[in-house]
Amino acid sequence: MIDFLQNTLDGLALGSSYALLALGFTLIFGVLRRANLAYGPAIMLGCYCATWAYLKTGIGLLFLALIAVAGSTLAGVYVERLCFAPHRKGAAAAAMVASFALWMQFEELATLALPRHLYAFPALYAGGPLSLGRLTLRVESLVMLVAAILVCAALWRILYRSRFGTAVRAVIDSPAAAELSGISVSAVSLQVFALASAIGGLAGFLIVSGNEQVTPMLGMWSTLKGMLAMMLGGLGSLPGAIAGGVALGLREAHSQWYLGPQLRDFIAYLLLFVLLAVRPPWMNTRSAY
Amino acid sequence: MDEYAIGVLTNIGLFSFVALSAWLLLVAGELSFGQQAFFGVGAYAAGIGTAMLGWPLPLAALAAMALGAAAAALVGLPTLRLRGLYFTMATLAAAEMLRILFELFHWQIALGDERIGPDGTQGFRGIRWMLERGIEPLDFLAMVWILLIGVMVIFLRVENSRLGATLRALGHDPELARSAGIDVDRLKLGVVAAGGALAALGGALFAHHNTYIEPRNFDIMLGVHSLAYGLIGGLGTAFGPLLGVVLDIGVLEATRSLQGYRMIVFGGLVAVLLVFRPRGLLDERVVHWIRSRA
Amino acid sequence: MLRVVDLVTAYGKIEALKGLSLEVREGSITCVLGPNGAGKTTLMLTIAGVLRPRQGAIEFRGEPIAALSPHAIVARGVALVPENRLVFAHMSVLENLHAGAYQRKDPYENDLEKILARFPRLKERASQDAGTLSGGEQQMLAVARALMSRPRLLLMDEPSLGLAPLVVEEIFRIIAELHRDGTSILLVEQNAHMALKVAQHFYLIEQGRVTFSGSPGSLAEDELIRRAYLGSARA
Amino acid sequence: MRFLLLICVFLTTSAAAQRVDANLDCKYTGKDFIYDCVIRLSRGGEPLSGAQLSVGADMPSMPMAHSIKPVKARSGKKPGEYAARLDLEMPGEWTVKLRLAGPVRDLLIVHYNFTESGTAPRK
Repeated sequence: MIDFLQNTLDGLALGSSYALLALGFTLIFGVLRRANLAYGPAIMLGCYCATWAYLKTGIGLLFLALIAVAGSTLAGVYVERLCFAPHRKGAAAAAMVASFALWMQFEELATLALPRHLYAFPALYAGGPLSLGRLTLRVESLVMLVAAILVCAALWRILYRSRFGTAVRAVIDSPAAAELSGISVSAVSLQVFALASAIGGLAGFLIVSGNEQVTPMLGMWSTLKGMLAMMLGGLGSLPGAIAGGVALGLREAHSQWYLGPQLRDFIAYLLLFVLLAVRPPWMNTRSAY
Repeated sequence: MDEYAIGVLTNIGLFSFVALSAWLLLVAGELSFGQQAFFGVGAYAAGIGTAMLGWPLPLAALAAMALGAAAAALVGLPTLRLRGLYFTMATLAAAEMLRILFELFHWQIALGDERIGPDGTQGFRGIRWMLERGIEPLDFLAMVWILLIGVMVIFLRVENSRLGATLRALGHDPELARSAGIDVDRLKLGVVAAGGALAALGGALFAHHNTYIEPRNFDIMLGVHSLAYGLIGGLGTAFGPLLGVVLDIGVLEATRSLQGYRMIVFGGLVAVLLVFRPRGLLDERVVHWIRSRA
Repeated sequence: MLRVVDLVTAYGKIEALKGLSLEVREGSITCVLGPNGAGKTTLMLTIAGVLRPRQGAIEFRGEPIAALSPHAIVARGVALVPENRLVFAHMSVLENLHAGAYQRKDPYENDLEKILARFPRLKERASQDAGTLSGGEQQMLAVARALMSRPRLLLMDEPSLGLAPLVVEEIFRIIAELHRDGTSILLVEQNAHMALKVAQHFYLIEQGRVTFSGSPGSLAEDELIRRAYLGSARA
Repeated sequence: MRFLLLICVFLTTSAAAQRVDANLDCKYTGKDFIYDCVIRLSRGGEPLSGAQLSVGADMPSMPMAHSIKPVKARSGKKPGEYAARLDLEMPGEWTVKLRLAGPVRDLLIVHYNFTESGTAPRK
């Protein structure tokens, strides 16, 4: 029983990092109806910028977070301009493959700057975990959970209570009608890309400072986990992204405990495959957000 | 020819099989991130055939192709009706499941003084059929390319047949194809199985070229690269994926002086190329133009 | 105010507009009549920037607008109410109206009040998703949303298409009101009878070209209606 | 003719010959991931000298690309030892391919982790 509760707690923490990644992915997918394979690598590049700055200057965590977010955002904007802006109509395959080409670029850039396979990253929190009775909770996990909730709340406010949000939802609803209403689809796409990449950068920073290490694998890992969580929650739905992320985290934590890491991943993919084949109603949501 | 050039040309040939299989699905209108798994199925099956069961390579390769087609059809059946990103993600999920199964696959038998067979993440070494028969790298290269040319001949014949036109109709608009009386489900299943067999043949050859395979050889990197080759080379002709492979490996080999910057240059070039040619260098229009001149 | 000169718009090799010219005067209602397939909707989409013309010029208040994207044309004061009532189906009526005012920098609360007063049905359903409205209400919403951008020129593509006679009358009543308030309107209509009642000037287009233009009454109405529905070639 | 011969070879089966064992010991030269490597070959416990050896390397993922250009190894100081300089693109895990010609024809695959302190066998 105590194991079960502890696993649930761990899964919730892991799931909130997935949820953050999925939020960014979902934002982009909702607006563009395209999967951005370079999403994770852009986050990785932001985290590498932060690592590089840390190694050169040893500046504090807050600055590192800013650098990670700024780096990811810039990389995301670059991806949008080169891979998605030119392929707005049709050519989904070309956009996806182009984003893959930039993934390769980012990975090489990162390994050029910092060639070792693994670098230490300053810890988010130096103290030990909190204990709640017989359960333990890492402070980093708590921060991640709070961050996921805050980002989701902020995003909800932006989307439903701001001019920009109205424009974003209009573009999702009907790009043609949005243009005729005076909304620049191109500008909104770019802004959404920047916003999503910034959220991804924050997620990446929390993940690497929680793990106290950074590797180039972060890129592929973020893309895969973000995409999985997004698909599990139904495409292009914000609450779905959160639910999908948490569900993925919980399931991973439990199956890791009972079955080990290989079966854990196997079951993740099996679940996704079955869900895709069966298509439960919540995965048919056409409406985004 | 020196050993190095032979190696590069062999790799181009091997890559072309899996790139062609991804291209086949691309023409039928679907993005698959999963062809690397069938490449892996072929590699494991053929390796087991020659190294463990003592079969000759042609028999092992045929068995590998059958198994690859069966695995692809098995993945294809429940996903026939999925479109777009849903299909892509389903193929990725299936491919990763197969890769993890390779990691969990332990089956070794004693041969002489050593144990041979798949050993989970430690891989499967000792697929030495070529070495034991004294087949030279150059002969192996010739074999790979003869098979590849055979496959190309089939592709080019299909392209000019009714089947080819039907396939392109399916890729263009499946609903329209369905209403035109095409049995879309059966056609798609056939395409998926053919793609699986083709990738498996490449995998069988790869295992014997390398003598050693491991699950990580068949991860998503290979799948996405294969897909990219078809799109870079062009969707208009089966020469497209070949051109893509030659460009990638050729450019990578030719730019050794740029060591460390190759992917930065190449990645940027691909993204820019796709801006101007979203259906690749040899797209339908170029192919049509070439045909009208010939 | 709007000058279209020698406009050619093509879908692939098929030219839908073959050198069409027309003009809309400030403060007037100008009507475009013609049979199906004459190129009326193509004309509207080209002026609004959705389609790129192959050749020819579009000038609005002396400024060329032919190469601009739709949102930039809205910003210059030309708004299109499209034929198929493109409303944001998953957003509320109110949000649709806010989206229509997206490029305005000034406070527009007053305009919003005025427009809701003009369309009482929309006011009742302000928080309802636009996708749940009836066809007529969606058409009203499309018009109201276009008005939120405070256009100098309103392009209306078949506003009465597929609507019940009572609703059609309401639409034309609103068109007349807008005209009285000083908005210039370019109207494409199949319902020639209703359109000629409100228009000061009309163009008859057939097969991508203007074949007649004048004020209502300058062509016998039965002749006009026959050509507007059937085209002269087949008559 | 040669092709027909090849087909005949394909259809035969043969017994396994005695295998060659290899191990690798590399030192980082300190710049750009160039390593000086000593390769020791043995067969049945006896050092194997006089082989023509070329050394290549692949990343485990994408074994058909990103490979470095193979280099010929020189004979080393002791019997069974060979020396080669490997120019890797990045540190980390590499699959090293040793192709033998000369008295024995073979292809050996070994896995090593290349770090800034040298090499260690995988796991």
